[in-house]
Amino acid sequence: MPSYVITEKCDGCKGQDKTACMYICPNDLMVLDKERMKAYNRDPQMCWECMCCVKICPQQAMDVRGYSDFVPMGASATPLRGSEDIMWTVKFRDGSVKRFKFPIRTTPEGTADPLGGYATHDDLNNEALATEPASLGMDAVPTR
Amino acid sequence: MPSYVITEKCDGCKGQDKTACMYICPNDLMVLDKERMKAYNRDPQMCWECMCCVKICPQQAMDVRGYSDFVPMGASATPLRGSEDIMWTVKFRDGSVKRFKFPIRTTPEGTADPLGGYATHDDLNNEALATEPASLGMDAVPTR
Amino acid sequence: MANFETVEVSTDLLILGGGFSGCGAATEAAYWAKKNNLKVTLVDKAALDRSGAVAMGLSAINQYVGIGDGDNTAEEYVQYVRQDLMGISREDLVYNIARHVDGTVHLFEKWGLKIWLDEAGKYVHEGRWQLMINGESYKIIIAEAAKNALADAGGEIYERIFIVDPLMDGNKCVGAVGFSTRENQFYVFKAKAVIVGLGGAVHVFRPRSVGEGFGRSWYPPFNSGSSAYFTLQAGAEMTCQEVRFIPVRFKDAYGPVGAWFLLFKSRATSAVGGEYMVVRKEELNNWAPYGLAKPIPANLRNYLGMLDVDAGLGPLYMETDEAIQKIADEYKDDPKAFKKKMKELESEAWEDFLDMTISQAILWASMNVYPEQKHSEIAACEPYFIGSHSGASGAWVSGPEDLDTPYKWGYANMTTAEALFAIGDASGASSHKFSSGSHTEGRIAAKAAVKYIVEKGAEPNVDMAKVEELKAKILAPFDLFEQNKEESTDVEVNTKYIMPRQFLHRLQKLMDEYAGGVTSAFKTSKDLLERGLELMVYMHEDSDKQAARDLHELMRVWENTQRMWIAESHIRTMLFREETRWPGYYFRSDTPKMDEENWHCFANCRWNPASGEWEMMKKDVWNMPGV
Amino acid sequence: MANFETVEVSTDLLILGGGFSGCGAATEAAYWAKKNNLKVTLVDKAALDRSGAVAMGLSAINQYVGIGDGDNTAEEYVQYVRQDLMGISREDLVYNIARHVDGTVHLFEKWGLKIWLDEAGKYVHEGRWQLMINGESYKIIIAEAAKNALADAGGEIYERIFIVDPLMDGNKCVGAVGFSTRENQFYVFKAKAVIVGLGGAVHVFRPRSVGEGFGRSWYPPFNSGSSAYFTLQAGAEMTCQEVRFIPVRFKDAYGPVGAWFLLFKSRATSAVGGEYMVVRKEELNNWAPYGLAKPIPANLRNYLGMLDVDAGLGPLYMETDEAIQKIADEYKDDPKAFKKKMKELESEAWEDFLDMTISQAILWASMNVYPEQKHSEIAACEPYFIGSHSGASGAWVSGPEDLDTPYKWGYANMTTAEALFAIGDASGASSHKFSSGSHTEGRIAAKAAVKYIVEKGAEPNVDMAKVEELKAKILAPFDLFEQNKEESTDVEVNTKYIMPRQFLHRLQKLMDEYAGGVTSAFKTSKDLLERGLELMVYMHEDSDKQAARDLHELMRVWENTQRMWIAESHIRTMLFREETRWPGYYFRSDTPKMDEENWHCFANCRWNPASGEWEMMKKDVWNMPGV
Ligand SMILES: Cc1cc2c(cc1C)N(S(=O)(=O)O)[C@@H]1C(=O)NC(=O)N=C1N2C[C@H](O)[C@H](O)[C@H](O)COP(=O)(O)OP(=O)(O)OC[C@H]1O[C@@H](n2cnc3c(N)ncnc32)[C@H](O)[C@@H]1O
Ligand SMILES: Cc1cc2c(cc1C)N(S(=O)(=O)O)[C@@H]1C(=O)NC(=O)N=C1N2C[C@H](O)[C@H](O)[C@H](O)COP(=O)(O)OP(=O)(O)OC[C@H]1O[C@@H](n2cnc3c(N)ncnc32)[C@H](O)[C@@H]1O
Ligand SMILES: Nc1ncnc2c1ncn2[C@@H]1O[C@H](COP(=O)(O)O)[C@@H](O)[C@H]1O
Ligand SMILES: Nc1ncnc2c1ncn2[C@@H]1O[C@H](COP(=O)(O)O)[C@@H](O)[C@H]1O
Ligand SMILES: Nc1ncnc2c1ncn2[C@@H]1O[C@H](COP(=O)(O)O)[C@@H](O)[C@H]1O
Ligand code: SF4
Ligand code: SF4
Ligand code: SF4
Ligand code: SF4
Ligand code: NA
Repeated sequence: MPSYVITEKCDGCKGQDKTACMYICPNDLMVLDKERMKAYNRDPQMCWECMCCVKICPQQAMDVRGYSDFVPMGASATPLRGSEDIMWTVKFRDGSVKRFKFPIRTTPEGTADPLGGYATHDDLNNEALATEPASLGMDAVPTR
Repeated sequence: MPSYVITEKCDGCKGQDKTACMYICPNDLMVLDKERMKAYNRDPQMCWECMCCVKICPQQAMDVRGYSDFVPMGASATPLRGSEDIMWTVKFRDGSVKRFKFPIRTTPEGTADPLGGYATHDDLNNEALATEPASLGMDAVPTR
Repeated sequence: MANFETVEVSTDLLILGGGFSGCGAATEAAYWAKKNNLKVTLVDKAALDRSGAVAMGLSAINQYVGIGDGDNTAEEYVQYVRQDLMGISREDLVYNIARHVDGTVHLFEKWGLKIWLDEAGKYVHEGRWQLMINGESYKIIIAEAAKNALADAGGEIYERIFIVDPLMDGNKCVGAVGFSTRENQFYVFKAKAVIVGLGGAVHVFRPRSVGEGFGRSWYPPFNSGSSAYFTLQAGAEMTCQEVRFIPVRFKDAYGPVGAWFLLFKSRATSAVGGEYMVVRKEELNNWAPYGLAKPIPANLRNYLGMLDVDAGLGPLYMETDEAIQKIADEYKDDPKAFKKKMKELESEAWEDFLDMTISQAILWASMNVYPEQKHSEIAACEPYFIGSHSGASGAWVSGPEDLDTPYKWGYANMTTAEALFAIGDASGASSHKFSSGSHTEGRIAAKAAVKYIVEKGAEPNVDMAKVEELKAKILAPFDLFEQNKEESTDVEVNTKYIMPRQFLHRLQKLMDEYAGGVTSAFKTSKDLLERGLELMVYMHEDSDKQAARDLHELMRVWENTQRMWIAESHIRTMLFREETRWPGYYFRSDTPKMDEENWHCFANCRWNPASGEWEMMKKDVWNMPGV
Repeated sequence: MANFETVEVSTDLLILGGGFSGCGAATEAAYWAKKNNLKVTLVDKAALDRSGAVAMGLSAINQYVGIGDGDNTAEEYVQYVRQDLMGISREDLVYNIARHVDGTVHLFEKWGLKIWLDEAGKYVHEGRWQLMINGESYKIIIAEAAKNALADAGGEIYERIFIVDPLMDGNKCVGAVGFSTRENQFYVFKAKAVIVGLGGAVHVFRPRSVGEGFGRSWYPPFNSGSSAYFTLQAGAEMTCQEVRFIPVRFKDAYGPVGAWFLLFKSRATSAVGGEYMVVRKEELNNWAPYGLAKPIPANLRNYLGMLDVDAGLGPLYMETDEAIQKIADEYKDDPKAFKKKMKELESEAWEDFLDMTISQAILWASMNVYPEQKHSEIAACEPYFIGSHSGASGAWVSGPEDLDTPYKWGYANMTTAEALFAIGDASGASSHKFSSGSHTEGRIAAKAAVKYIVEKGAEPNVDMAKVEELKAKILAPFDLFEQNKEESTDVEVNTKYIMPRQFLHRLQKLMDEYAGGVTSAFKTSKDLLERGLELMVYMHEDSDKQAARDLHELMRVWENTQRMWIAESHIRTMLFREETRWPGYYFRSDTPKMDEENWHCFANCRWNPASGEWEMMKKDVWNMPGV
């Protein structure tokens, strides 16, 4: 694939100045065409197909199609990402379909505690990082 | 290079339906933009740089610039084709210039006589072509 | 279906392609047609003045035998070609061209081509068979004669018509179909005989430069395999589809080396300084007898250099400075003559590029290369299909009538499909024709085709239902695009179709990696070829999914499909021939040796239109008695 | 000059890059900054949620030592890395990361990363050091902790700012400059200490796919060499710039093989069926002692496969069907358990792709590959620069303070430029950090940087004239475009400038052909490298001729220039090291053997900002006593 935008489904994120796909693409490929109020991938040749854009699109208006220079036509792998799981629908060239569901995280979004509830210390001069040795599951940082 | 059109110099062949560059390109690359009345190369990646377009342009409005993926910038080889000779100006990256002049034909344009003035015959059944054996400079076509 | 007017053209003799061979055919056909009240029609996708491989010009005529002057005999040319092609050539065809080619060159000279003459007024030779010319307008001159001949005989020329498929009446060719690249017109040509001279195939393999330099192939990108596709679709037998050609050229811009080797007597060396033709002489014993005679076959010259590159001894260099110095040395006592000679040599060196590979001149200028001061890199190009040069792929054609050979089933140069003739790159196993020989072969075929028409020519019986079917197939890429382009916000990324450039990349990657392209160091094997065929099946299916936005893209679509067909015939024939005979063109790692006992023969193939199956077959090599 | 607002940001600690190492740095820095009333500022060109190499997710944590559980010791990890890198690693750095990494992994788990547990509640291992995870949201989770930490400490995050150059005060780094990819703003960051975590480098070499698949690199195309460029411009010493990484992956889509080798115990074989690791075992003797211990170093595993490919035994295959069958056989008496196991294995196999290389799943689906029925091709990818994986390129940094080594001139992970720290792919010779170790290294560097600021941190002394100079240089591509775009009727074909994609093709072609890329079968030599440097001179000059139409293209321009600098350091270091030590990564044909006597050392380089000269130097390898 590179990614592509399904014309019918894209609503340009309702014309917010920052669309979800533009916001997320690690390679800065997605652009909103303000006239049409539709997004597009400005450089499919540079697309890594990480699907970050596909997963985040609120309209499910994005998908990918196999790289034309080595992927035979007709297959797809489409994600549906929830708050705890991601569901995948894999369509084969021969028409058969596989579905998979995988967990994505064990905690509610946004709740990651940087210190993980581990005991901390404030000695800037030893080798122990903030949550160490607790987070190591040892009573001291190994040294020699 | 691929070929390119010098915006200032191109007059779109005065808007004739067939421009000289479109007429001549063996790879069908040159197109006239009717709005701007300027020609352009529609697919530089497919350009062989034969310079047929450059040589025929009545305005000297075409040139080529070295293929960007292996030709360092700044050099050029520009032809000026007359009825008997062609003159080349080769500019080096280091600024030096070489000029060459080569003959292109020994007869006036259009005068080529298909039979070259050689004696002909009309026997469809032997091995001798129309102007043979005369054009061979022998008295018979070799056989075994 | 896209709304295209259908234009019907009826003629007696249809010549497809107005390149070097096609112009030869037209010039000769006009003469015989006029005598026999026949109509000749020539079709080309471009403008005859600059169409085909010689668009840019050439700096040498590579086939001149000089029989009249007693310099060489046609038999000696047969020996030369036999040798250069590792024993596999149609000696009857080579002989036939060789005995006529001098006349062609003499005509060229009359028409206005400037062939270099020495003080004695004799042709200046680049090599034994090669003549130096001022060839910038070579194609214009040859086209002029063809046009004048057709005008005089009331023939017709159709330019900017792209030919796709043959029209068949059983095993007989009765015409061709194509489309205009200028207007929405579908063309149907009906004829009593058809001559195919649509050139060779380029861009089947991935080129060394993949960016803007994609188009810088040695042979032109506008030779797209139309000939092979046409004869394959006609069900005609093909030969030597495994015998690709790989020239060694100045690196990247692919400037010619012939003059440097033959005229300047330059050495080619590895980076460590050894001349690979000398250092690796021993290797030539493995390819006896061909490796041991002179000139050493082009593929073996390539191979010795490739062995250096594989061994990490690259880059390879053409020692231009050394060569020019050597020549200059002869004048060391005469500074004035020296200066004059240097000026002369410099101009010859640059003209060699400016007449046939202008970008090499630009590349040298861009790197401040002064050949007398600094050597330049050379490299093997990607593979090409060019039966007229040192390759051999093409249609299997009937031989000359006056020779007693096993190769006579029809008129000279008629393929195994009746009324269908092949010339130049379109005809196989008659290598080393080059420009002059291709033109000559066109002349030979033209006379034979007229003879065929006079003796057997019947009104073409064209199945118009089939024509409609072909029209629908050929124009389908427009509908595919129009009906699906709205799916995504980028018309080039679509699940329902593939754009021609994308398809071309897919084909080239497959050939490069599985069929012995540059990335594979020109090596392949049974396993690689079979895997390539597996992937080719998907590609073949997807080829119908190519889309086009305009007439130019429609041409690109069909050029790709033509390339795909020659690619498949190439893979199948390399698979069929279980030996390595042309190392330097390709090396089959699983069968690394030459096998004279089992494979001193032609490997022919045919795609059977009725069954859709490929048929592979061996054919004997006939050697000219006493030669 | 293009009209850009200049935005000045002053901070105490500047973290460049919010990938895995940068997020580690931010999380740790926030804690110590808050304690010491310092301000932390993080800058990234993308959105932290999905920025960097882990954007897509990962299916394994590749560094977990398990010291607490007594599974392994940090010293054993040092042995593993020493071995895998053919003896050349900074054992102090490797040890430092190893002793801290378990804590990082435990934090990941707390934050919400799902690490597989067995029935006994212990981590499921893919290999000795590798843990299986459900890692689709791996980066989102790690970024979340970093953001929460910064928010709590009053830190700031700037996204969509592309960092180009360092700001220097003599040999001390006092900040960085870059530009917004969203608005016309030029950014000037002033800081007391700077941590560089801008990732590795991809697209320095030509990828195997050159069409639409150009972007399908194994490591992401958005790792463009920003780290190496930044530290080189700062005049910092670099190490192991010759130690590129080449992974073997499923062909074309580059799906991961780790799970197949380690979890499914799959064999990799040539087309003729032999397992090259077994068939070519003898070859390993030439690379003793490293070739003889287990695990066999990644480069040697590559090399044995490459020998098969060079010998024409390709394609190489991962025997997935055989592997799954073997596992299934264990259940042959229990059909129910068998069905269950198969379902489980199938889902694991597909998740491995869907979590980290989705296009491999699409490629399998497009070829109707059912891994339990059919093997799949594997191949060596093009070379990458990734000091955190099995490569080693990066900055030469100061070691941990509690170890007695010759590598201590500053604070942990400080480069030879004062106040400039390097982490993750940006720091060299501490391979096999992967995601967890890179995050850990960020944490280590963050604490050290805060300590540096507390002890020595002075107000940054920024030369604003130099800033203006940098602004003019960085924005020049806009003016070049605007002032010349009218020259021709195609803005992309111009004699005054070159477009970024064109420049990238030029760089990749040079590296591919002269520096041991795919086309060169990963072989190079003194002569090839020196010729490459000749051409690099022209390219370097022409790099100033890159033009940009918009902010996105301006980013592409500077990514290219960054790649060009890492490319030059790579060529120079391969030239400097006159041996072959990492066959399978690159092979120097003119020095084909390993030379422990002269080259059991680091090859370091430095670009001297004052003189513009490159300095090459050897540095001793320190081995951990008794390890
Ligand atoms: C490109 C090139 C070619 C040569 C050389 C160097 C270089 C850089 N060298 S050196 O290496 O040794 O240097 C030779 C040299 O110096 N001396 C020499 O005599 N010949 C050389 N050639 C070889 C000859 O040119 C070659 O043998 C002949 O041209 C072959 O003649 P022919 O087989 O007719 O091919 P063509 O390309 O000339 O003509 C093909 C025509 O068909 C048209 N066409 C193609 N597809 C079509 C379609 N689908 N529909 C309609 N028309 C459709 C084309 O427009 C063209 O007119
Ligand atoms: C892509 C990939 C990566 C891995 C793997 C497979 C695949 C397919 N494998 S497996 O092969 O073994 O399968 C590993 C695996 O399974 N397990 C594992 O632990 N690690 C693996 N990695 C390696 C790790 O991902 C890697 O070691 C770390 O990510 C390295 O961290 P770091 O050095 O921080 O790099 P980064 O890419 O994460 O972050 C870089 C950041 O910098 C930003 N950036 C870059 N340039 C910038 C600029 N000029 N201005 C501003 N910002 C600018 C980026 O946006 C990014 O945020
Ligand atoms: N080294 C050589 N020895 C013999 N013939 C050559 C050599 N190089 C080129 N030729 C011939 O010279 C002509 C032009 O060569 P090339 O430029 O390689 O196509 C062709 O007829 C070649 O067969
Ligand atoms: N065959 C192997 N033997 C030992 N370790 C391996 C093997 N293959 C991969 N690895 C390791 O497994 C992890 C993932 O490997 P890779 O997928 O090659 O990046 C890395 O830590 C590799 O070093
Ligand atoms: N990259 C590889 N390719 C093919 N086989 C491998 C590879 N790495 C390891 N093996 C084989 O996998 C098994 C485990 O390898 P290792 O993990 O290196 O000990 C051994 O049988 C190796 O021969
Ligand atoms: S995120 Fe989806 S809906 Fe929003 S602009 Fe992008 S494609 Fe359109
Ligand atoms: S797939 Fe990834 S790289 Fe491609 S556009 Fe979407 S987010 Fe960007
Ligand atoms: S031939 Fe010259 S003047 Fe005429 S359209 Fe082409 S570029 Fe313009
Ligand atoms: S240089 Fe030749 S191929 Fe290129 S546009 Fe001009 S005529 Fe066409
Ligand atoms: Na190769």
